[in-house]
Amino acid sequence: MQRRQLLKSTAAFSAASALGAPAIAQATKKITFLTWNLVHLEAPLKGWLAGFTKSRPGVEVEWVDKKGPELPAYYQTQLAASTPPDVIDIQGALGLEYAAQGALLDLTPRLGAEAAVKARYEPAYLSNWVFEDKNYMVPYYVSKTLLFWNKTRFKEAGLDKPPASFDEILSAADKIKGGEKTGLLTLNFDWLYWPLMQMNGVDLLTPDLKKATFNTPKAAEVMTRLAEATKSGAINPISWTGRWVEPNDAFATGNVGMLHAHAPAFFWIKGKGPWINGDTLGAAQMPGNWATPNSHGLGISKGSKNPDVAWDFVKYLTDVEVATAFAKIASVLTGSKEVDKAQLARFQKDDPLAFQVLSTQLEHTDKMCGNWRLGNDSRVKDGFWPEFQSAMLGRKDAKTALGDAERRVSRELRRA
Amino acid sequence: MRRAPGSPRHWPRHAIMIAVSFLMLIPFYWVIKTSLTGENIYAWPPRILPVDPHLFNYVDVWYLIPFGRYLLNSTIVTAMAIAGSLLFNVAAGYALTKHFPGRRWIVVLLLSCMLIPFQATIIPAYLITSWLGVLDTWLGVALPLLSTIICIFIFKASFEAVPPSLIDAARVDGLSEWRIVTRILLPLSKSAIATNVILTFIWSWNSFLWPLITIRSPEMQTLPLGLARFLSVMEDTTGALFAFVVLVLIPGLAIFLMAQKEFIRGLTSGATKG
Amino acid sequence: MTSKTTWFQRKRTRELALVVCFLLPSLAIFFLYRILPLGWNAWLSVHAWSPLKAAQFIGLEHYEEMLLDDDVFWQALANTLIFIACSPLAIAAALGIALLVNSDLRGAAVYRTIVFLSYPLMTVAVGIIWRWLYDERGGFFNYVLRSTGVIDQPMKFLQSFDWALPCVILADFWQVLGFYMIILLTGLQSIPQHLYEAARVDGVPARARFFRITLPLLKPSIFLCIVVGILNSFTSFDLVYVMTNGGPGHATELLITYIYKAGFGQTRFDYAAALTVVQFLLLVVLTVIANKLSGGNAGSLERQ
Amino acid sequence: MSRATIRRALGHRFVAVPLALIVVVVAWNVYIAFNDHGIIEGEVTDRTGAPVIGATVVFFERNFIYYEEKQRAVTDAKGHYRFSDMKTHIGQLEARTDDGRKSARRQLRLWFRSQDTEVAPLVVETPRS
Repeated sequence: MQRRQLLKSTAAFSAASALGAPAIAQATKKITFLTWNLVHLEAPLKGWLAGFTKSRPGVEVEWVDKKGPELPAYYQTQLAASTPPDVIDIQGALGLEYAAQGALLDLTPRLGAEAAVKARYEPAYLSNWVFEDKNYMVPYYVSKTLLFWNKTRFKEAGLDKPPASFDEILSAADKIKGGEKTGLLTLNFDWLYWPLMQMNGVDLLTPDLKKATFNTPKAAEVMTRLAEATKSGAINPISWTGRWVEPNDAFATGNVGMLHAHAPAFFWIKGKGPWINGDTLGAAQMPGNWATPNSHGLGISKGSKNPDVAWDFVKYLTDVEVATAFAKIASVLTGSKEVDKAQLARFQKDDPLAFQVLSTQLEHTDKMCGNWRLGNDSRVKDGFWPEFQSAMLGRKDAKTALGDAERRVSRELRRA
Repeated sequence: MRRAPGSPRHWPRHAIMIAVSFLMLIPFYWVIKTSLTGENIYAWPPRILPVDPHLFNYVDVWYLIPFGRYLLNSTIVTAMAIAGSLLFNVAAGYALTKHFPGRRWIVVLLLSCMLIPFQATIIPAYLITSWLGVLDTWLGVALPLLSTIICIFIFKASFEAVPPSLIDAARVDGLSEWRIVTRILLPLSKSAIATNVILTFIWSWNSFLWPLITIRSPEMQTLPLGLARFLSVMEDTTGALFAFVVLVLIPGLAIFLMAQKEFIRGLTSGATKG
Repeated sequence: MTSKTTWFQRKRTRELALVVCFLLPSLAIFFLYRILPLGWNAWLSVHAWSPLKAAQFIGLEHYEEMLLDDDVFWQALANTLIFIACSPLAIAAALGIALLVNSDLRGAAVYRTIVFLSYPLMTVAVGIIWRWLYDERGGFFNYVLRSTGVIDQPMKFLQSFDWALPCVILADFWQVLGFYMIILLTGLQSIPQHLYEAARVDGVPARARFFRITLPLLKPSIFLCIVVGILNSFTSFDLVYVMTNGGPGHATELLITYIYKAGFGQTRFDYAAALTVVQFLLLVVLTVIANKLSGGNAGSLERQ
Repeated sequence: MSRATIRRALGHRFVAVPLALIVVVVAWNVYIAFNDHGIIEGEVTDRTGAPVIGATVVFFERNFIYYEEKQRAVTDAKGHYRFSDMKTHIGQLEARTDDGRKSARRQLRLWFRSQDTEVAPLVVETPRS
């Protein structure tokens, strides 16, 4: 009897475990491509993957897509299990963090060896992922912030051109506000709001990224004015609480004067705002031509079993043919000179307004800010943003907020 | 006032309960209403009744994600979790009715296991799962749910409720322990079974973070992941999202409504006696 | 088969074998998915580690940082405690409902079902639903408040430092209320009726009956509810994650969301591990206290 | 197993509900199988209801959040147009004539992809500018 029970339970257990089929079979040369929030491009993506494997027998590409917020969790666990996706598409400074962690392959030698490939990319965008003088990622699709202005609202307020200075932004916003109407909206995730600080000469860190430099009377003054404007309704509070949908939707309703956002926002608001056309919407640079990039790059995990295939794949994705198709379908700029030239030409013909918007992305690329090459960007961000947000929403006065922020940011910098 | 069986004053209690039910049902109504309304759900003021109601949001959902496939995955995972947890919990529950050295310790151990937040154990859990080689499989997702503490105690309780004389008699007749469980104890603890089934169903059907981490191939995704993926495509801007929410919730509600009698009885016995 | 005597002689050994192989599967799973990870966390919390860097022992530095100069931790802790401290409200409400439903009310079963209906729902979905209810344009609350003229400007519940946490807690109430109610209901039904009859004969007023009979005898069930409430402070991860993701600022940051952020957002798994250990200890302490308050005996979870 | 027990089993909710579901699903798919040639057709008329010949009908398919042109068709002598093999379930139709008259954009939502549909007449009018 006893044996029978033993058998039974062990049998049950082993049966249960047997149900788990072995993990995904490893092909001869298999790479995994992890994309950031591209599910809506499933069909074309599969096509490009097929194109890649067709010309390369014995190579297999697995495609995994994760939503922005979940992607880091996924990638981290994969790293921990030392099965990282070979090629990853990630946004903004995250790439630098992974580089700092030693998760990414240094692409400098490969880029050095293939000058032609390096020459493809817009240097300013390529340099966004230079960490400690090493290239860790290449541009996949790029964008930086610009100022959308609602011409109708401006006319009402007796204005006819976009603001040329911080003061003009605030005064314009103040003139426009009233009732349901507000003057200015900005995206705030990552560091997208930073031009507002930078145009006043406020920088976050010293050039060597060792010390915090933002706790100055000027910064306090700027933040106080922003907070006041927010209180008065000149700046829409969604600027400090919303992420992507809320600010853009609010602007799409048509009763907001200005939207400080990056180019992809245009296609979103165009889809939402029937009022939008060349006569009603203007696209301009922020005063001082400052802009914060929010680009996607392609990197290769150091843990990749087939780095050469991965590199080959990266080149394939950023090569004219595929990149052009991608740019067309996703209506983005790729940071590859040739592709973007064609893309702009196309828009100039079909959609002048979109052309106007996208052109801003390639102008004044020397004036990018809020893209410090930090290995611990997210921690610095978590040190700074909540305090800034509290100040904007009148939770703390600017001075205290800056003080607290400095304490927390410095702590992170010390730890690094 | 509070509880006086047969007291004539029913209507105030009815009034209260109706109010409560109303409040509890509002979210359901609001989301269903939204899922039925047309394009602009942000129009102010929102209507109490859906504006030109239609079901096309549900059509959109169907084509936006491979709904059928996700449904299948969720169903299989849940089925495995339920089957496995039934087997293991019954066994464990029965074992705990026995007296053996260190029993108390095991109980304490189990109870403290309840206090370990799963979100915080993801990395090791992931490593273990990959070590077991069941990543990206149905079993891999179901595994952590194969044994659930609460249910163990519910079974223990309902087994203890069975008169020992019955068991001894069976033993005298020479029934094997396993047979005693299957032939005598289980038929007497239907409600405990129902509870186990439903609780496991709820937990595995709803689990989000774990499948998110362990599943990588698109064709293995479960419904909650569909929710995440869905959000990422559409953001929360159309009634379609809410249509999807409704579609995700329906199976759970259906199961519960069908089995609620046993379920509640089971919880009852579990809660009081164990 | 075996005769009675030998069965008696070999009872103990056989039972032990049986117990072992019946418990093994469950214990194995708990070991793999609960105890091992916890141990891992405990070990990690005194090391400096990231997925690609070899661990090196650093003693209690993480705990030092956490307790001395991590104000986010303290806020998350405070929020978690508030979250837990609010559960008695829900329990009280559930008790009220349970009492009503438990009486000989016609259609009590229907009410019971309705109240419980929100428990089986997917927490992520619940988060989405409630985020929508709080929405300033399409949301239910703003609609009611504005159309009844309580407020004239749309209320940004989840974006407000003062309202966000209560709002999340309310959503949590909505989901667990039914569960509390069922537990209490069962407790009520296990109370022998004759006690009430006797009390009524002696002319004990209803309130006294409630406080002298119902409440004391409900202790075990209430204990269970409290434990569930405590567990909620981390099972509500999905809820917070979807509704506010800890924001605005850290107004709705719970320990569990902070652990997740520290680990996956900031890639500080070692620090997250330390947080985990602290949270675990916190939960243990709270549970023990709850157990003491409810007259020990783990609410008769474990009866000899 | 007697007929009575079978009937009882069928009557049981855990059997009846799934069975009902299966029946519905099968029926629905059969229906789809017979009606998914992706044919979208209709008439273009002017305000008087007279058919408009040679008008261009543009089909915009919804792409993510905005609509983009997918296919064009020209109305025949009876003012009738016909798209075939339209693998979509949501889009917009608009009729244009060479003399600059346009119809309002007609929202088109189908119950399943490439459902055969007969669209109510598109009425072209001279756009007031």
